[in-house]
Amino acid sequence: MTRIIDAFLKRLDGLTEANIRGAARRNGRRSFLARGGSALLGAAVAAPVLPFDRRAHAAEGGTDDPCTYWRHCAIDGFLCDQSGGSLTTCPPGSTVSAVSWVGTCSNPGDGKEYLVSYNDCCGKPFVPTATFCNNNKGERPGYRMGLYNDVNWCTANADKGYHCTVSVVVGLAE
Amino acid sequence: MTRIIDAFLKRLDGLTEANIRGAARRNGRRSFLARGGSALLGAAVAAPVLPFDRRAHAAEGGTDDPCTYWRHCAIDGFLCDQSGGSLTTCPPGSTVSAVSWVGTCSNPGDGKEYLVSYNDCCGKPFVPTATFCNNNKGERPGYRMGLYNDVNWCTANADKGYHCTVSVVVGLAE
Amino acid sequence: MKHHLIIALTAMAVPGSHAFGQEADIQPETLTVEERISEGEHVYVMDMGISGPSQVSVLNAEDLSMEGNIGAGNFSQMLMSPDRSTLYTSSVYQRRYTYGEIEAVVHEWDAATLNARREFTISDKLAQTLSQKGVLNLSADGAYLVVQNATPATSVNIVDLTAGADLVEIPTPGCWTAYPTIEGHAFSTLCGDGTVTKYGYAPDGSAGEPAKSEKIFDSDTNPLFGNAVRVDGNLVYVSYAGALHVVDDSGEVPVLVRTVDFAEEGWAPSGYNLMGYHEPSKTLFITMNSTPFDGSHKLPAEEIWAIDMESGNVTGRGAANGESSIAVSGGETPAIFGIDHLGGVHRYEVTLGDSVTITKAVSREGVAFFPTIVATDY
Amino acid sequence: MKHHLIIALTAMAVPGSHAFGQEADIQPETLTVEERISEGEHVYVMDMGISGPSQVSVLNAEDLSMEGNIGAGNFSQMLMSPDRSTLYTSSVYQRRYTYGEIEAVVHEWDAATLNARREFTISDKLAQTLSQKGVLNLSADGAYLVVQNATPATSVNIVDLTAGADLVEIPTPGCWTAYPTIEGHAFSTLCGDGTVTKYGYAPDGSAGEPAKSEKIFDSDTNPLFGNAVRVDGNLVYVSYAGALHVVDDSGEVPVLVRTVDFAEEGWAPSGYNLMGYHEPSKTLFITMNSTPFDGSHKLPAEEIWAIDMESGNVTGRGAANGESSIAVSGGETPAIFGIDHLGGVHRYEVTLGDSVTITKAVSREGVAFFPTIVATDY
Repeated sequence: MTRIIDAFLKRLDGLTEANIRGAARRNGRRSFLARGGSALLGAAVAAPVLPFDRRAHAAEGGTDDPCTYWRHCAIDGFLCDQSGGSLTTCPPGSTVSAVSWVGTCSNPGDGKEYLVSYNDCCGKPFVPTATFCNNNKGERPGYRMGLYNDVNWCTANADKGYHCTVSVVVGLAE
Repeated sequence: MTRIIDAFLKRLDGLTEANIRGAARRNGRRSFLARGGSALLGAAVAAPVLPFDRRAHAAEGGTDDPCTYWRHCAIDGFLCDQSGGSLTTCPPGSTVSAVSWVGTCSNPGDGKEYLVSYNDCCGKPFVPTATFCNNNKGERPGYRMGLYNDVNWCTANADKGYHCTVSVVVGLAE
Repeated sequence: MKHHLIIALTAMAVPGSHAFGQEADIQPETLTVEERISEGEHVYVMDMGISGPSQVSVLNAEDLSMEGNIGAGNFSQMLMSPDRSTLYTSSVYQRRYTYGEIEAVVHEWDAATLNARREFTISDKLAQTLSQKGVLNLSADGAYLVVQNATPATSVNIVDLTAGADLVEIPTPGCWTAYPTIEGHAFSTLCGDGTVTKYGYAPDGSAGEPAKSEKIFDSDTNPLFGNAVRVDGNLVYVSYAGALHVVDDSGEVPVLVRTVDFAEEGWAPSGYNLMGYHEPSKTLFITMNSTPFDGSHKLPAEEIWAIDMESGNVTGRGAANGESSIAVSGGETPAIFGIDHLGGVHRYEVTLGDSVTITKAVSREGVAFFPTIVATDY
Repeated sequence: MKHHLIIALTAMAVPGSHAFGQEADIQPETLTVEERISEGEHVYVMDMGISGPSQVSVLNAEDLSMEGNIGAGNFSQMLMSPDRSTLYTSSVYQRRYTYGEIEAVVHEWDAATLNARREFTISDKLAQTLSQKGVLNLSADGAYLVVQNATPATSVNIVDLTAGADLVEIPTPGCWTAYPTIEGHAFSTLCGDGTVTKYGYAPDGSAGEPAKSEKIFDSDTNPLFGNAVRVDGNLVYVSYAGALHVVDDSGEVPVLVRTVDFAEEGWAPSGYNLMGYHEPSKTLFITMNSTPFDGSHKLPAEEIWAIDMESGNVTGRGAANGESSIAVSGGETPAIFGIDHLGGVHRYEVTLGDSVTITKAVSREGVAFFPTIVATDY
């Protein structure tokens, strides 16, 4: 009777309990976070792409939970790469959020800290088969809006419906 | 990953395969159904109530599947009695559909055939914990609109959102 | 892909992209929108929204992976254009989601980019009904949409696609579904009096008198499904009991030209959009269950059967997966796509010949909450 | 309960109720609408809609059975009025459900009949954010709603309830949440610079200058949750690390009057609307987890702790069920209602005294998809 949503929600939150910790705990405060109140507006849009590891996240760390992929360390949303997009592209027919929040994530491949822009893709319904990840490394309430992941970041777009979230590496953390 | 909806939909449809048949098979064509094109508009609204079995459907037939309750023989919707209403009342704050479809169901308690008006309750979202029943005894496509259960019967109301469905006994079948 | 910069945000710095990549070996990634779904073949699965948006999931036909989606209103209908370039939806939006004024909206979606090319409102008498083939169709010349209304009184709305506006509402009391004729400006509808009735209309907004067939079925004792398919120009309906009714609606009055009583003892058709036709092989596919009773006509499918429409013989049977609706692809050899009552999608491979085989190749579970109709772009 | 008779339906006969009951012992049943939920105590559980309507499920507080629901727009907030007669929601409606123009709407729902007494639009800058206590509140005199905006630039919208219209928008850059003061026309907000800042406004639509506290926290190294509760007139915030920050905002400038560092080694608070206060016993309840790390502040609860707000001591701990938010009832002895991250609802019984016990009494699973906030009517 009430099993309806269990499975659905297990996907949403189960991972928070286990997988985040390994990666997240290792990281202390980032210097980026120490810049009082600063944040990003959107990821770079027309810049060249370079050297980031584009391996499927599933290949990472020997787990099949895509939420454990390192660049998702502060994501809160449905994965675009399971919604018709990729780690850095919105699904066809959607629009990129004009604003975004930011995480500072540690790449286990090179040991470096990267700034990750979490943009929402907008204007379509969320995809029920897509995995929802809820990671919160460095996350802060709305008094540090650029670090806050509990708002609809499609809010500044013409079409404000939340579709999914990408994790775009935009630079080194320091 | 894709278990999301399984449980939900199992509730929706599982019953069609098993439980309906016992009750439904016993019944042939009803004389009511033979009245070409005739049907009901809504259940009686201000009439006195009488002798129908008001036992909880769960007590019926030794099964805990509420969809097997005899008067649900042609229902297609979420049960109002699991949505804040009852077998014959809409949940608070909703409105009664102005029109309805009709089934002819056999009451195992007295062996008689009853006309059942399936009204939708309107103006609120469906309740995800409510059981969805899909029974189709005597059901016909929209060319016999009063027997058709695949339309939103809230369509003639001011507020047209589908909320849940009641099964109201409105008379003997003949 | 607009990128507004919100300059009023005092809480936020606004680094240009050059603010990153200070180190020579690091350049920021580019965030873009996928221009289109993959080249190739796809399946469009309707998840009909009752309290929220309807959603069309677009899957890769080969592995059923997710390529994107489309959002529409409540009780959405869906139609793939003959050239596979446009997916039409018609749906209802309520101002307060579950109450309030409604708008009925037609969308023309680019089937590859998943962008709306256009949307416009039509009569809000649009039937709020489970997505089915007989509710939203294109006229033979592609100039008009033929739309089923229900208030619940039934009528058919002719929508002028050039104007993006209603042309004429034609009352069709006691009738349901509207299949455009394969030539001219007319449609046929199935009526409770046992006839197929044809209605004509003209670009000036006039409508002709109904032309009724003889009584070809009995809606009490031998009802037909509303779902129909075109087979070599004729309309093919199927009865609850399992007899195909082939209707020629090209003349002045529709005529029953043939019935094919194909269902073996103990089997009957069941489902919603339960038939699909493969023209090159003249094969009709239909979902079946083994326990016919009064009310079994929507049971999940146990088998999919193939019927040779020349001989009328059942030429193959394959195990099904609880499908409620199917779609059949084009191509020399068809694929069948089924959507089951639990929201799963299944691709079946078919081998043709005197004996047809139907074998499940791929499944993807949990795609939809209320799966109703499925289409392909090939 | 309107009952239109649709007279144009030629497909339908229209029997009066007298058409049935031909036999002496049969009378048709009456179809009505439940006038209200049961007398007694209830829980209101918000299931926040992202792509579709938000839904408030109204449960019986005793056995958690379903008594009815309320539908609102996307990202709905929720507030129970002090007299428990009105449930306010504020939410956003998109014209095309997932795109198009938006309207931000306040609803005043009769908490017993679940009917909307009134609805009106407010500034569409309304924050589209997870339902939380700091976004929608009533002024001390009940005459104004104090509403958090985010575009994402933050401001606070004062809504005149008598007029059913916006009064004034007050920019609050770098600040989040807006808790009305317990007297007068002002609110306090938590700011990224580590202060609590107080803003006044007047019925004529004027707004005062911000009054900033000293720096009471560091948003980098010792952040506070946005969720706060009123404890005997003061605002109580909690840090990620587990220290209560008690702020007196009754004067000209908010003042930190006390901190209570209650979290034992190895434990930290986590959740969304994670605190509730029981005034008669001076007990604060808060959800806790045993594995603090950077990012653990939203983990599902492992325990619920009771803190005596006079002594500042932890007076009880009970096993939790993965709650993300709780509500605490009134009455001499409180009940705690928790909503877990899987959509379940749990009622905990509490025994008061020097040692407080917290024991789960009833659970109901699967009530919500995105459970966000919970309230009681007692």
